[in-house]
Amino acid sequence: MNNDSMKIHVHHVTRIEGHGNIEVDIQNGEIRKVEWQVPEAPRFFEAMVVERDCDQVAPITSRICGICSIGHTFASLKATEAAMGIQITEQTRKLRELLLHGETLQSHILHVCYLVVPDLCRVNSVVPLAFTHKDVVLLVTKLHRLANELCDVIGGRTTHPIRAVINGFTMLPKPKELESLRKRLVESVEDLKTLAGFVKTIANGLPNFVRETEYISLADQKDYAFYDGDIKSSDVKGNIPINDYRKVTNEYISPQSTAKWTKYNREAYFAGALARYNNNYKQLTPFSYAVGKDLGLDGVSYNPFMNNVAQVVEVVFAVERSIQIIDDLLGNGMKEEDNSFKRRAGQGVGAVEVPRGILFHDYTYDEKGKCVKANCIIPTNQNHANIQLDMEKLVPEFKHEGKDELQFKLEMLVRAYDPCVSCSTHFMKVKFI
Amino acid sequence: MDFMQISKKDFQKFVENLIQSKEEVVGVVKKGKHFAYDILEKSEQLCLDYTETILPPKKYFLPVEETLLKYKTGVASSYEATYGKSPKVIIGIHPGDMAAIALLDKSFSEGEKDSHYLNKRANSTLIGIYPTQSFPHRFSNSMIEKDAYKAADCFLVDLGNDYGIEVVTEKGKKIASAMKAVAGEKGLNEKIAQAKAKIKDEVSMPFSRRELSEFLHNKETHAEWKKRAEKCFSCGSCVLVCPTCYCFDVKDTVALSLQEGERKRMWDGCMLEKFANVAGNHNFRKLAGDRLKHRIFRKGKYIIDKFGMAGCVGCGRCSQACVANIASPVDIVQELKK
Amino acid sequence: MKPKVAFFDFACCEGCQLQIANLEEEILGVVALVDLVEFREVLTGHAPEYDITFIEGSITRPEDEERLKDIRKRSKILIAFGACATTGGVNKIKNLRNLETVRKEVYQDDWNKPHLNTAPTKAVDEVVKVDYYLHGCPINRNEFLSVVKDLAMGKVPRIPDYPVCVECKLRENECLYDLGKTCLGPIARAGCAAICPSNKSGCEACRGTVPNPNKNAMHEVLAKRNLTVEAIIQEFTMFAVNPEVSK
Amino acid sequence: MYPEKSIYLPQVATITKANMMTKVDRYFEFELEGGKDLGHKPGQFAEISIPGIGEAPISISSSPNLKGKFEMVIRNVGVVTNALHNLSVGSTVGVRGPYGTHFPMEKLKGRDLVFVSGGIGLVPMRSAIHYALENRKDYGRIMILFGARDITQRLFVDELAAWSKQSDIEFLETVDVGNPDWKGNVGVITTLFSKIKDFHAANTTAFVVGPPVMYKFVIVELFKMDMSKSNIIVSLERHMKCGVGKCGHCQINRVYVCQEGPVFALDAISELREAI
Ligand SMILES: Cc1cc2nc3c(=O)[nH]c(=O)nc-3n(C[C@H](O)[C@H](O)[C@H](O)COP(=O)(O)OP(=O)(O)OC[C@H]3O[C@@H](n4cnc5c(N)ncnc54)[C@H](O)[C@@H]3O)c2cc1C
Ligand code: SF4
Ligand code: SF4
Ligand code: SF4
Repeated sequence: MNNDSMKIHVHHVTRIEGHGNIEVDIQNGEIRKVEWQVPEAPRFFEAMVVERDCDQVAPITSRICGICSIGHTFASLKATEAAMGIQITEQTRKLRELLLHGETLQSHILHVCYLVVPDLCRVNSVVPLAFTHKDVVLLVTKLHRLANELCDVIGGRTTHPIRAVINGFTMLPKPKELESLRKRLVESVEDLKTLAGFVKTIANGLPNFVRETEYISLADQKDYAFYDGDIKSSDVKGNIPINDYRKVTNEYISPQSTAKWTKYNREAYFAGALARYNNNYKQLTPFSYAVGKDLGLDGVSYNPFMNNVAQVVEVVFAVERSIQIIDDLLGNGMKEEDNSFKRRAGQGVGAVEVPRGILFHDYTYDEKGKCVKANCIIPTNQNHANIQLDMEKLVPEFKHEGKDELQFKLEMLVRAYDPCVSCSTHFMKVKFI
Repeated sequence: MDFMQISKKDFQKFVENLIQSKEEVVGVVKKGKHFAYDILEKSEQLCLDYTETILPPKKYFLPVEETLLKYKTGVASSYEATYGKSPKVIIGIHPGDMAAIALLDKSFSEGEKDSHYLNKRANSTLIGIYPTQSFPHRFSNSMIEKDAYKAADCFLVDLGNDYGIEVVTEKGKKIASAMKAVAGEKGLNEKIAQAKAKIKDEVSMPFSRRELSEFLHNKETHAEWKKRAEKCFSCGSCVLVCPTCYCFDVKDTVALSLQEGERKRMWDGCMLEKFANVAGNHNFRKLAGDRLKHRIFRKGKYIIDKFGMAGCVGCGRCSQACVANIASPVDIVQELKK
Repeated sequence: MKPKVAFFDFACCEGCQLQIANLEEEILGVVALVDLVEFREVLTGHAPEYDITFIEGSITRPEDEERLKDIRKRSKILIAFGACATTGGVNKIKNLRNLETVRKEVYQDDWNKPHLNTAPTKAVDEVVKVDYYLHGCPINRNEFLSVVKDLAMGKVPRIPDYPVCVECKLRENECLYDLGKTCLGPIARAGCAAICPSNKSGCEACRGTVPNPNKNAMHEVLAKRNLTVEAIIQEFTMFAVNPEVSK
Repeated sequence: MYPEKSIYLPQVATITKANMMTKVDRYFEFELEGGKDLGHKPGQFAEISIPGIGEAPISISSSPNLKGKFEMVIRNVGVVTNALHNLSVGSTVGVRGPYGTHFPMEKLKGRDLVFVSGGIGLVPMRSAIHYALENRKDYGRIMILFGARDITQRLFVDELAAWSKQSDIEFLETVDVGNPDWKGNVGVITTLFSKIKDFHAANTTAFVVGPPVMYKFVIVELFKMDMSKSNIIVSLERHMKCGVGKCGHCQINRVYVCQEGPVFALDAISELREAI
């Protein structure tokens, strides 16, 4: 096999959410083309919510992405609440944060264990692992079930939450349900240790590849930020208010692809678990930090594959934080709250950290509460440029390993970002070759 | 019938003891702004001055979904009957619901005896109570006559600080003595009768049930059915909440292994569009008006004619449950009378 | 021989496929019954022909119609999987507005570029024949399991044709109309175990309507709750289930 | 007191013969465990079930005099019937019953009998026809009228041929839609009535079983021939789940078909508007 000339064409990368293609063309050692493309059908969500009553906006935008539906719901509710000057209660805020941790758990466990681990074990899916690593698979399903049940109990459903509405919840979890959740979360800590131990045995399969970039996430004084916070960039001192999100995202048309990409201080930036980790790791709990350290993540890292390890760290963190929040909720006693609100005209931005990174929704409403304008900026979109640049650095570094191995690494790179392509395509520019 | 009495405090103590004895005790509890029968965990949950529960207590004898048989798939000799459990005691059944249980008792024991139902019935003691709260849709007084006493083991009557107890059956006697209820003072039965007489319904059926059955004769072609049906969703809410409805569907389910499974029955309703559908997509009751008519005839005529018992016990649930606001038997009869 | 099963997705949020992953341990039972040959979201692999194909998502571009027709040719049984596939789902909201306006709003100056072309959203059965429907946004996991079991046993899966109110009553919920809210339960197709009303949120008919929805009566009921005609149409078209319902 | 044996618990029967009669109708012979008799009367039905699939009410097509076995003909229309079509000889099924009312053959001794059946209606009718022929001397004239949609829909073709040759039976047959191979009558079943000669309405009992649409027309025809309601017996089909008068599906007005039917004298149901 001639490593000087090869063509890679991966049509629809598997084990990612949504459709993406990889194109590489190397002729006699000259790299002619390295491209990350997204041929997903555009879906037009921003136009779909226009003319809709504010009550319907979050349920519609939740359908942008099944995996981040909870995060989309919250970004949407926060934007609407900001536009209408609605102040949520502490109880609502806590419940939302808890539900968001549920989503982080759901998504990270799914991604790391069902989608990435098969790569590290070099099998085509999690199914064969059910036979070779049955204990681990059962452990993973148990954790994943717990994450789903957390979302069920707080949000009413694992995907597309029902109870979370403008200014509160339609229904509260029963104390008994919270107590049982808490008990199981506490028990799951042992399982997490076992799981981390297993990941450690295969973590050496993560390629050794480094490319420094800009890391963007939310940051909050009190906490490792998920639900609240300002925008933070690793290249900038001090935080940026979320209302200024457009300064950060700077959407532009890439000359090489027609996708709307984003950049801030460099050619591209990174959003997601690794960005959060790099920006906020000092706010992790000691245990979650230690788990990362054991897996080779010890402070800032420029290896995009380490995103998967950062996800494991966040799984541990989410479990610990969830237990704390439940204790708070139970300690204060839950109260039925009035979630009625007044419709009024205004514009507002909502931002949350979803599993794949920072997410912005921005709406304008008329005085009847009807949406007149919407803009959503999705993490995967923010990562496309960074994936492209990583590929451009990775291909020359690894092309000597041969076509199959290079292709495998490229697919693995895409999966490391856990891209949520269907999310991003409502304003993705698509190119067909 | 014996008359006894017990102070409300002692009654609560009795309920608490019953719960502590690890028997399954069911009573009326608050559910949001409404009420429902549920397993009691603490005696304070029990709510005896309620308006009406969302579903009637029949759910304990004819569960929403109930396994009749278990089997290994494909092996006809493996059928094995299962009989579920019912609560030991049910507390707080209104006379209408009690009369409805009497009707179900009749239907499930007449002809082929349905031991799945009857077994559960035999296991439970039923403590009724006369309502103290008005419920705008109720018209039980005009429907049930003495039927409630065919099912009740005893009835409570609110006398202020005390409950008067009408002891109906041996089981009733047993539970009254477990309560440490005392034999009534002189005049207790009059006091009970007076308290009962004070209970008035806000609506009433303009006929006795015999008259109702006769009145409905020849009303099949009345224009009202069609007119009313224009608003009907065929959603089945009116029959699903009804204490005297007992139609069911039967379904086989299997485990994921496909190796074993269960034959189950689940509540069904004649107001649903496909209820009388047969192969070839022929529907014997295709029009909503015909279904509405069937429901009212069943309640107001067929059952009365067949069993001499109330087919509708005037609980008012259907009127409450109908989103279209067309299900009230009283309204319908009033309309037919015009 | 285990039936060969494939999953394909078109325009959607992939939340329905996610429900398969959410089956947890039961997914092992499923893979014991069927041979999963194509499921891009969770496994790497392809096959030329399928016994049972699940189609997720709605059809929004001419090239997707061609892809779908090709899949249909290679599938013995084809199942529309989730609201986007069975009814068009939220993607059909787009059809209610002028398509050019929609495109301009999202893509501004680039709206007319050929690759950003979009056709009116179609449900799967507007393009190819569909054998069975698994409704819902997202689908109900138990319903999925029962369909898989039925097919594995050669049984025709039965999809509920009665309204959500039935399941809502069986769960003994307080009716939302009694709580001063509104709900499409009386005309919406059941199968979800009335999950929204059970969480005190009005049904949005994500499974479409029953075969003969009494839409006039629904209109009347909602109007009595002081909903404007515009608000009623929005209620009806959240899942754009049946645009003529709103007429 | 309880549990008494569940009324929903089937006995076991084995398929001893099976063959396709038309594209959609399959003939079955069953034997109960231990060679027991089902103990049915002509016109009754039983609930046949397959564990994991479900249960369906099916008419018993054989005469009670067929000892140690019984026959059925099952049309493939759905879940259970389809699964029954896929079972092979030797497989077992569950059987509950017999249930329902029967054709009052005892009471009809000495009378003329006219059997009018359309399509699969022949299946329940056949048990009465067999019974009458086995006790031929007990009855006067026996007239059999059978109509099928087309020649591919004819059931029990050998028996039809035999009946048509038998001198003590007046056998008339028609198909709705003709075919070059078909030499017989073409037209709906009511066209056969004019071919009956010397009809003595008062001494005749008519049996009518067929698809829902058939009843109205046949009954009008019988009335024209001076038949009274009390001498017309019908068997009606309805959606049925339990077969024992509980589930409510088969109700025609106040009547449960599984209890007071499926066999009814027409005068007993003439005030039931939903009946026909
Ligand atoms: C007294 C009686 C005698 C019968 N005798 C025969 C017979 O000899 N041969 C024969 O082939 N068929 C007979 N049938 C009809 C047979 O019972 C139905 O065709 C069968 O139940 C359909 O079951 P399935 O599971 O195959 O169809 P399904 O898949 O359940 O349904 C197909 C269609 O039939 C309807 N249906 C479902 N269950 C029933 C039911 N229990 N009764 C009627 N319709 C139903 C459904 O609504 C649907 O429209 C008889 C029915 C009755 C009531
Ligand atoms: S018909 Fe209505 S009022 Fe009568 S018993 Fe049933 S639910 Fe109650
Ligand atoms: S009468 Fe009312 S409750 Fe009953 S089916 Fe019709 S709309 Fe539903
Ligand atoms: S809440 Fe909705 S689904 Fe439930 S009964 Fe009321 S209208 Fe029907």
